[in-house]
Amino acid sequence: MSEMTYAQAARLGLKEEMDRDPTVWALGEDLGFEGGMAGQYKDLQAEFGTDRIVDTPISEATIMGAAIGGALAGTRPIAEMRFSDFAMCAVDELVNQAAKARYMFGGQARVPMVARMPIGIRGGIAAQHSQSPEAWYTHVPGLVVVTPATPADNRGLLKAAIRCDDPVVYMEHKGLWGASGEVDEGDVEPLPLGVARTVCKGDDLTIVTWAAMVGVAESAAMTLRAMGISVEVIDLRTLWPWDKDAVFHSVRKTGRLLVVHEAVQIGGFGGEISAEVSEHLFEHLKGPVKRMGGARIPIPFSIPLEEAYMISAEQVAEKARSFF
Amino acid sequence: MSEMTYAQAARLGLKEEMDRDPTVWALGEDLGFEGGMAGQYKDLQAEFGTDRIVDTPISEATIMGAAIGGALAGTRPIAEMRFSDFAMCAVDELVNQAAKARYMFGGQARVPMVARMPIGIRGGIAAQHSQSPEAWYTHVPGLVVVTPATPADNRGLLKAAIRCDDPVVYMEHKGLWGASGEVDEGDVEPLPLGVARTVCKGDDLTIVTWAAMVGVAESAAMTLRAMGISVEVIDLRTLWPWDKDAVFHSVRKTGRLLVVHEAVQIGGFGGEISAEVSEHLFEHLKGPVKRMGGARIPIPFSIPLEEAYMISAEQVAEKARSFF
Amino acid sequence: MAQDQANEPARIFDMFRKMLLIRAFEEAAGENFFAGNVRGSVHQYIGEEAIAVGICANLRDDDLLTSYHRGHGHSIAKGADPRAMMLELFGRVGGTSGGKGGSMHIADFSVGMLGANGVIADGCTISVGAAQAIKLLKQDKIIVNFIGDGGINRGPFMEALNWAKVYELPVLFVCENNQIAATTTTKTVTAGDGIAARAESYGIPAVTIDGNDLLLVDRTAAKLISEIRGGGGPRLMQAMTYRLRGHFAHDKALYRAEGEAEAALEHEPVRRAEAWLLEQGISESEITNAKEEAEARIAQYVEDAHNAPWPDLKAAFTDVQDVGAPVPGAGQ
Amino acid sequence: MAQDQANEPARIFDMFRKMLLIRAFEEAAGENFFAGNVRGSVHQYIGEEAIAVGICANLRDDDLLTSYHRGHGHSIAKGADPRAMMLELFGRVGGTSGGKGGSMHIADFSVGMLGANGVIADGCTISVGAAQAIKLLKQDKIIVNFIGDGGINRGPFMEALNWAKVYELPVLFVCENNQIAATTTTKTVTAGDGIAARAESYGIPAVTIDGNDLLLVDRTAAKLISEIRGGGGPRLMQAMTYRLRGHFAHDKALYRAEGEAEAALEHEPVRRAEAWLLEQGISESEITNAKEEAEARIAQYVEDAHNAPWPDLKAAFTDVQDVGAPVPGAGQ
Ligand SMILES: Cc1ncc(C[n+]2csc(CCOP(=O)(O)OP(=O)(O)O)c2C)c(N)n1
Ligand SMILES: Cc1ncc(C[n+]2csc(CCOP(=O)(O)OP(=O)(O)O)c2C)c(N)n1
Ligand SMILES: [Mg+2]
Ligand SMILES: [Mg+2]
Repeated sequence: MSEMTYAQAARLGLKEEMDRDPTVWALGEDLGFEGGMAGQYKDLQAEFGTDRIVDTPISEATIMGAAIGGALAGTRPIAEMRFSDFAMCAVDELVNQAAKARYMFGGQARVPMVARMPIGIRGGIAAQHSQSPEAWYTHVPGLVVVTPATPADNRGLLKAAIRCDDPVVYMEHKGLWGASGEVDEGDVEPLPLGVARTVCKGDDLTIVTWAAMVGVAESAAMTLRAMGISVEVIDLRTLWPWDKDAVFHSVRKTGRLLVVHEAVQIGGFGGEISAEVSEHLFEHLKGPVKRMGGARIPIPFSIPLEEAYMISAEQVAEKARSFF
Repeated sequence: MSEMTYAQAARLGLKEEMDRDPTVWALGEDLGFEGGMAGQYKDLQAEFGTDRIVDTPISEATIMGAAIGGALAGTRPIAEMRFSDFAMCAVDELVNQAAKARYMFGGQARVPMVARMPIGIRGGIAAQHSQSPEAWYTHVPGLVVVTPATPADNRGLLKAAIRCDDPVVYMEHKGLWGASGEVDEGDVEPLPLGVARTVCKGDDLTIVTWAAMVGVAESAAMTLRAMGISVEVIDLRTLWPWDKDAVFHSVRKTGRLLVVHEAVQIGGFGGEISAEVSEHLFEHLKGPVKRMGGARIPIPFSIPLEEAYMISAEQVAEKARSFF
Repeated sequence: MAQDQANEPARIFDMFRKMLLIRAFEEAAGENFFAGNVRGSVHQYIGEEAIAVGICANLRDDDLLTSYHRGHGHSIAKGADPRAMMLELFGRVGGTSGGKGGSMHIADFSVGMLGANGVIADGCTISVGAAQAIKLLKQDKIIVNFIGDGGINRGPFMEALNWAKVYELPVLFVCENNQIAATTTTKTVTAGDGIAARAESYGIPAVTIDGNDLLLVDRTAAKLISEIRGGGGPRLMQAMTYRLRGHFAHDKALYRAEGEAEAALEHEPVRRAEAWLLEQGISESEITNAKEEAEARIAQYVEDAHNAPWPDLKAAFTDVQDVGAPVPGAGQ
Repeated sequence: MAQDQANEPARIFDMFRKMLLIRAFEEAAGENFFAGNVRGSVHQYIGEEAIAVGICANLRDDDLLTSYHRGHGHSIAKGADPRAMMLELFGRVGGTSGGKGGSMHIADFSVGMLGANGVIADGCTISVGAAQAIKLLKQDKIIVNFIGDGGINRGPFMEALNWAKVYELPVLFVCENNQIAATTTTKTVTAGDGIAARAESYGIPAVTIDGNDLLLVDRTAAKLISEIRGGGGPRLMQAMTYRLRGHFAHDKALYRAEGEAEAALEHEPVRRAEAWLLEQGISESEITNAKEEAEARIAQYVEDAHNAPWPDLKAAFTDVQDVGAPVPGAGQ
């Protein structure tokens, strides 16, 4: 066990996979010297060379397209997009090509690639650098969507994403880069995709969440516990596939569900979870499924406005209390 | 009143707005000779000139970006994307620029443009030409999302979209191009955005839908009526904003809601409607809100496979009967 | 026709047979589109056959190729099975994609044909990435990327040009300049001196040739491909040609000047290759036989396609992804 | 420095004052970033001031301008209020965007400054569309689009070049070539002879000049802008320069060869303009006064920014859209 940050853990997972499999490579802007926005690629170019940690022109469409081509031709590329906002410059390649190639070609092709595109707010980077569009990609057949919340998960899930034969949209949360946690360096196996993590157990209310909201929900759960409300917090880890078994199991027990995400609430993935649970566990519900998501506004720059967008543990606790 | 097709009605609406306002113009591929994929621009270049019906290079990013620039500089452009699939080549411009400019610039700017991008299946055009990504744009603050279902609406809503000072994602359904209906040419006012249309009244079940599924739901409703089940079908017309009043009003009456859309069910806009209704009308519901959407697969080419993806009136009727 | 020592008549006759096969395939595809047997859209390669054939004659089986919406000819030239392709157009079991892709998504990975494409210029960025994989895997393959003259104005293609040169990748870009994009004369929407000048501005050597001259395409391809395989980095060939039919099978191409298409027949590649072969002493009857053979083969494939079973509905749910296996929708 | 009859010292001195104002603004922006008063990111224009100032001196108030992430200099040069800009960086009421945009989204539509931009090259496509609007509205304005040397490799910029020439639009593209993109030497990711050669391949006349030479920028801009305004279609200017600071304020630029930035100081535009003015008989004290004045103004704006109120939380919900007014989220 050692303590490391979320970014360092991702770097570790990437390095392990690059050591293990010579067909793994990464491409993106400023990966060499800069080592990625948070050091996720630090010193890897020195170790693996410029053909495996490729510094690219500012050409997002081609970063994504090249990763697809690289995958079709027998390698496992990681397309680094820096921000999920910039990945919008390559949505066509991701959605029209990566997600569909296997299907359109009747199974002749596989696209084992990772489209790495961090999400979330990180303090004043405003409307074009703070979005959380994970819901979009859950809606796209062919894609896997991963949203790690802890250092250990950011290693284990990245490893799983790299080994996955499907294209994976891998969405680290920028606000978590510096968060630290225990990582068991001895345990080198990837985590399974599609398996949620129960952050804490509880009987009265289930909170389903992911990414940076996991910590927020966890601290709300602690507050609520002190008030006598026992909350089960589930970190989905992967949004597609999402661990319906774990969520259904929990909701059957608690009878109450709150879904919390940083992304805009309207059209967010919380709607999917709410709809599924409502449709299939209607008889088990003690009250309506509730959602907490962001306002339908671009992310404002000014810190107090940005904070107003964000969801705090207090607000989660308050919303949770509205169930009782 | 005269009978015309959905495509002809759109052309009429566009022509009326171009006559009315010299700052309205359209840009896209093959608008001049071809007159658009379904004649929506037929002969308008001859009438309004090549500066107002602009034939462009195959440069989707710039079609969208130029429309934004045109809007910022005082005109009302219509960016024709041909397929919502191709509009994915311009998602960055639409989402990072058009949707956010007004906000990021603190209200200094307006982006009165229409991003026209037809959705839906039209018989064997396969995975890259058949998608229905309307849910994505409902999730993007700043955008209005319109999905007309009838010729009259395709005229009235297009006129509204053109006059709207916000960027509007205007999604005709390709499968409806040839559908005909009555259009009152005398009534030249735009339709209001955000106001649903009650297709037929009923007391037992509410079906909320849009675009090509409106006709399917309507015929299911007829079947159900014969069986003694009285169904209210609501055509949302605009997905953002969606007419929550109309839907809530209907569900308060019927106590049952089925949402039907052609788009992939997972992550689709049906989840949003289901979640909202479940959360706010829980006490009025006689059973769980149900959804019907497409499988989470790319759209297959082969006609029987494509048909297997589609939702029929029989299937809607069957699902509706499961409420009772 | 360009003349060359290496162009032995027998070799060219083989290439000619491929051209005939493509032509017959495309005629049949069009007819069956009109008959309602082929759905969606069909973009015929009629009049452009010499390019695909002349280039692919210089490729190895393990070389790669990416195409665009007009991809039947490239597929056949690269060695894809035209029977499986016809079955694909009919949407049947046994089609190259089992009926799930159709005309615009023809692919045959077993011969390095990585797919036609419904989105213009997306094959370009895919190609440069495949070329990076080739380098990483220390293979000596190359990849050919075909694109239309309308497609050159999409940003991803221009990015790909820069990219290919930056990493000195083994890519041959082939712009099939039929001078039109759907209904638009590309000159009217293409600034400057066209794709060759643009490629050169990225430091990519570019040549413009008569793409309807089979021997010239062959000879030029041989040279460019050997340069690329020798580590010379990317090259671009602009092959001038003419689309003898409408943009797709149901387009009557009324936007053309009267007589234009008729006049173009004189320069069309099959006729020209045929004339050259006759000059070389191939007999009329050999040519006639070759034509009949191509037509008979394709007629047989059409019949096979008619008789092939429709895919089982379960097929709609396979080949989506391993993780998060497909979720049926309301239609199932 | 380039010499010209039209370059009267007084006029140049005015431009010099603008440069000083930009420099002082950028120094203050960086300091306040480090002090935690300015959040997000700050991309300083230090060392590149002559370009924005030399070009905007040749623009009319109603001409338009679009910029990229390094947009403070362009804004001030075009006439935006640096006080409102500083308030914006601080996220306060009175900022150009009321605190909602920040450094990367500075805009002042009242002087035709249509916005900095956080997404590279998106300003390019916006610019050509604005130019189409100008034509449609029969105005005789022009638009200037600034872009970095790293940005030229994005497809939308290349599409925009083609587009501008196809429609002969009144656009001046200005590539500020500081030879680096974040930590990447752009030469290593830019094939061919660079942007001037590329622009020419689209038929767009292009010039490359020393962008640190204020008089030369001024003179070149005057010529290009008059050509554009006269209906000559688009032009491109590549202005060679050097980014004296890190990519953003918190980047120490350790990837640079030692001594490189120090050596560059000799060619930096403020010092060179100053030398020229001294030669023309402007006195040392006039220069010192100008510097002090610029610094004092900016210091005052910083103080104003500190004292300005934070926006009311309600402001987060305005300016989103008229139809489908913003829906509060869980945070409210
Ligand atoms: C990104 C994108 N935009 C538009 C289209 C629609 N489209 C299909 S073919 C075509 C014309 C292509 O012309 P060209 O590249 O010259 O190829 P050709 O058809 O002449 O072979 C267009 C505009 C598309 N498929 N993809
Ligand atoms: C589409 C996009 N990709 C990547 C980035 C991240 N990014 C911001 S600035 C920058 C470097 C830009 O270099 P250049 O264009 O030369 O401008 P300079 O910073 O040198 O002024 C990068 C890669 C971005 N903002 N937008
Ligand atoms: Mg063409
Ligand atoms: Mg630079």
